[in-house]
Amino acid sequence: MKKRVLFMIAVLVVVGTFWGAIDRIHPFGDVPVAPMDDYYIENAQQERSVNNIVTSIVFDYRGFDTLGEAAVLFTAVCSVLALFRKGRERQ
Amino acid sequence: MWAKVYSGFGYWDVYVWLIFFGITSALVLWLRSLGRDDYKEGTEQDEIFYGSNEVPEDGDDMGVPASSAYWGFVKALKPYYDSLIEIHSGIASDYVGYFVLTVAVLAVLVLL
Amino acid sequence: MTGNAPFIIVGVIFFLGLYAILFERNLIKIAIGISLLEASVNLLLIVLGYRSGGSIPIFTLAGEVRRMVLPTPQALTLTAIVIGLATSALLLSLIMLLYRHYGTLDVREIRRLRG
Amino acid sequence: MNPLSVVVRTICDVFAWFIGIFGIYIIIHGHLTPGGGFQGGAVVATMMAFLLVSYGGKKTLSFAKTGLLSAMETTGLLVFIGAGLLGITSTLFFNFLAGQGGIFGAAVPIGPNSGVLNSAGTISVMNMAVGLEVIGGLSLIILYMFKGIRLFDNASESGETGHDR
Amino acid sequence: MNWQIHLPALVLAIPLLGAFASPVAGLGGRNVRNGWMIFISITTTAMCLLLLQKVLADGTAVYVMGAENWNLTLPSGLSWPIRIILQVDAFSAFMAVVGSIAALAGAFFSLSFMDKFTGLEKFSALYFLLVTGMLGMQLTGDLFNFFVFLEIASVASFGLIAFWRDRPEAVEASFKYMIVSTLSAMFILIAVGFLYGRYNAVNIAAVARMLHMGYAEKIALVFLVVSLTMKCGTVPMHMWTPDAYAEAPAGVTCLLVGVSQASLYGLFRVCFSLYGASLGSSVIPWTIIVMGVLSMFIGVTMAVIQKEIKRLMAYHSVSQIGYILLALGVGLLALRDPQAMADYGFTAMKGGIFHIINYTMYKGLLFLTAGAVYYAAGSRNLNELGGLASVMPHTTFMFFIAAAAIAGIPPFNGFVSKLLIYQSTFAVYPLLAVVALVTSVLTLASFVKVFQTAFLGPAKKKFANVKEVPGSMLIGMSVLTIVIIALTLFPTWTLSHLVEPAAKALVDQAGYISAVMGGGL
Repeated sequence: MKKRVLFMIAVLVVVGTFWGAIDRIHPFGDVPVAPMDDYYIENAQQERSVNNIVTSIVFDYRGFDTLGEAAVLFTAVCSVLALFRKGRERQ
Repeated sequence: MWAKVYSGFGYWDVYVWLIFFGITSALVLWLRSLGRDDYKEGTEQDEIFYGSNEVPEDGDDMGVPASSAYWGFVKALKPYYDSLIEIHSGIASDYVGYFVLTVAVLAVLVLL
Repeated sequence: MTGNAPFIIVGVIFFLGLYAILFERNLIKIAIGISLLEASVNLLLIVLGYRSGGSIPIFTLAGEVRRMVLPTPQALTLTAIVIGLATSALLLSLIMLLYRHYGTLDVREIRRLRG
Repeated sequence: MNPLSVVVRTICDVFAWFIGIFGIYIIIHGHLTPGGGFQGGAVVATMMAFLLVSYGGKKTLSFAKTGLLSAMETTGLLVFIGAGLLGITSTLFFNFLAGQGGIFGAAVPIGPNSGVLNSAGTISVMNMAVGLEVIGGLSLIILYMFKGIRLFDNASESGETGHDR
Repeated sequence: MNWQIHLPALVLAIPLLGAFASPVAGLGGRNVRNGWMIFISITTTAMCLLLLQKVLADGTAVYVMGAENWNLTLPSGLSWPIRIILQVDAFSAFMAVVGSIAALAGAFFSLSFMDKFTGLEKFSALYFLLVTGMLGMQLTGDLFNFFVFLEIASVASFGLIAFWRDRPEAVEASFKYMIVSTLSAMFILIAVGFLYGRYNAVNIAAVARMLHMGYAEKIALVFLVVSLTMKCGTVPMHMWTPDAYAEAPAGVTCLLVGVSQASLYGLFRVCFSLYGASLGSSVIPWTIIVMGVLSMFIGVTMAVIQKEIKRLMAYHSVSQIGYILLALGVGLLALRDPQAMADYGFTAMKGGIFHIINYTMYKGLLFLTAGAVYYAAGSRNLNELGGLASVMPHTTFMFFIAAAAIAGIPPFNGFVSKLLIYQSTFAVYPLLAVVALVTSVLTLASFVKVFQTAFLGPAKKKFANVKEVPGSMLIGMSVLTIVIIALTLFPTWTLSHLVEPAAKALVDQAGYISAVMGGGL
């Protein structure tokens, strides 16, 4: 019981600090500077001849992340298949 | 090749140690070779002395189980071990709780 | 106009997820808690990248507006969502196996490994 | 286990095929509209869940070949990493097809436009590869988790003793 | 064109290709699958060694993914990176070599060890994905990319720990690890989100150049530090470690030790390179030191009372992680003070980094020998084992080497790194060195117990037909034994050629930043 109270206090502290941090990043809807994203918006279309900037980031500028993402999905598939594999018949 | 590892306070040289180790083992082997010459292999001198009891066939019946090792140490530290084993409760949400607790404590410490 | 309401929602969902993981006994509810936590983090990323009045960062649909919301958080969130999906699938499979082995979904009774 | 009502099963049966077409549309138009390989693949994989609902496990498992699905998955992944590796004349993941003409390399006008389908270079190749992978992978997950439920019935036949004596 | 500039990418692409093609290789039967596993492992290790050689010769290697040119870190006229950049300094390359050697040994070991299971093509795929995740965490220079690879490693390890899915404990261990690990991954993602929101960049070097401590940065630092210390199994978040390490197949456990080193790498990359000089107060260094001391002591005291051989060793890995955290925490404490750095800080960092390679090698070997005992005797319970030395002489010999090394018996490599750690931490606060010494004594005590009960003693009847393990398992163990003996005989060479460049690279935050931000066109 004492442990539960302690954990509850900890959760409240973590949520409080978390909220305090996001509150101090920048006001909602008001990004001060965004050089990296502005570069994408300006140049993605002519550099990579693609209309969808998000796709150009996902598959080109950060394509390696997407490879990792596909690998995570493959990992999950392999794990699920390994967990539910058909086992050897028991003698 | 013969350089030493300096730690700022002293040094470590593996070759000096190995030479020392070789000399010591030579000395020990020499001392051992001076041992009793009435020892004969394959006689009753080889028999195991088991408290003047019959030596059991299976090794399972002699020998100390591992959980009895260091029982004095464990007994002396019993309160410490009791609290430790209580912490390792095996419940997954407790483990998450300790993680969150650490985050909370460290966050408070850093922000102070 | 909305003020910081999206941030507050992120905080609330984060709290709910953390609460579910810590204080719920049912394994399925714990899995739901983890999904909630993932949702809150994804929402946080998206909210961080919003520019008021910005349009979708896709030229096919954007119209003539040149003020766009930041595209990077959306790309990061796409990745994070797929990772969360993979984790959930594996987590639910493990819960199925645990139920098969232990015959219970109570997290307090799955404690053969302790000490 | 009782099957769902006939209304649900019929609707699932009808909509499964539309969902499949819609998912493939999302995959192919990944570089023009919101969506892409992952989203479209997930939509297509929903088809498998719908089929499970409408036809039941035994029939679905009889025509959904896991070998084919896993081949789709592996093919998608290998095409994806292959498309990345082919760009290694510059760097790994270099978009060597964009703007080069040909089937993937049409140039697009700058600024808002209605889109050119055969543009974007390796991006659309990767979209399709990932779509293939996700279709195979998620369908496999759904099918195997469904099979996992049935493992409860005959648990004795699949045990592995492993290293314990 | 010089192909060696592509080495950082190839190190990651090769095991990934190996994983993706594993289902194809699995169609060819047992020999093709095993050959594929060995081929990919050896190639990866060779690539890592080449990478280390290149990095030591040419300095930090940078590789920009998807740009026209491999060193185009900053597009023309810009001062911020827009692509994923792999950044390999001496520390990264060192860690990659350590991890890939552990992976090689584990791969050899798993060939025969896993024969009693089905679904082995999935096993090899998951194994290579785990290797990829580990190497990716060590080589990447991008925060979000780090998160992605962390997740690859985590998800692969969940699957591998639960691979023996008919053993309830294995599934349970995997589940517990999964809950805690997913939560920590979410915290890491939150921290990345904070840093992105503040600086609109996810590259480590770019963020590090702009970073100044504010509220959000402090919270991000806390989340990163706690999550990553959790991932390497530090008290008080170590409870998943004995479960997971004990229940995973032995070859995988050997690799999991390497993966925990990757988390450790992430921790120190965050502390030294990302925050570094702007860390401000000494709360974080002292936290790491205190966590290290607690890990050492609690880990080893819990290990003394364990009955299961792998669980005992897993508790030891908690305590050994404590040594590394202690040493590098002392280094972090001395970071802002050049005098202290010269006096004891650099020695502590050398000791800690030397301990990383020592720890991975002998702990991997210990887990492999435990797996060999389990394979041959069919039991992990120390109360049942006994008298195995006469029937498994090679395993016994290698176990002896590893146990002597972990206990810090003088000629072995464990002693050298521990000596450096003792003497440098003594300068900070004598009690730290005392705890480290006590831990070392207790380590020796518990390994005497294992050696005496499992290997020595009278032969037991139920182990009468136990034989030495198959050759491929012996090869896997010998790889690590040879590395341990080499580290023992040439500590000076190792320290000056591997450890010192790594320590220097870790301390040199400006160099890390300028490798990305100073280059470009």
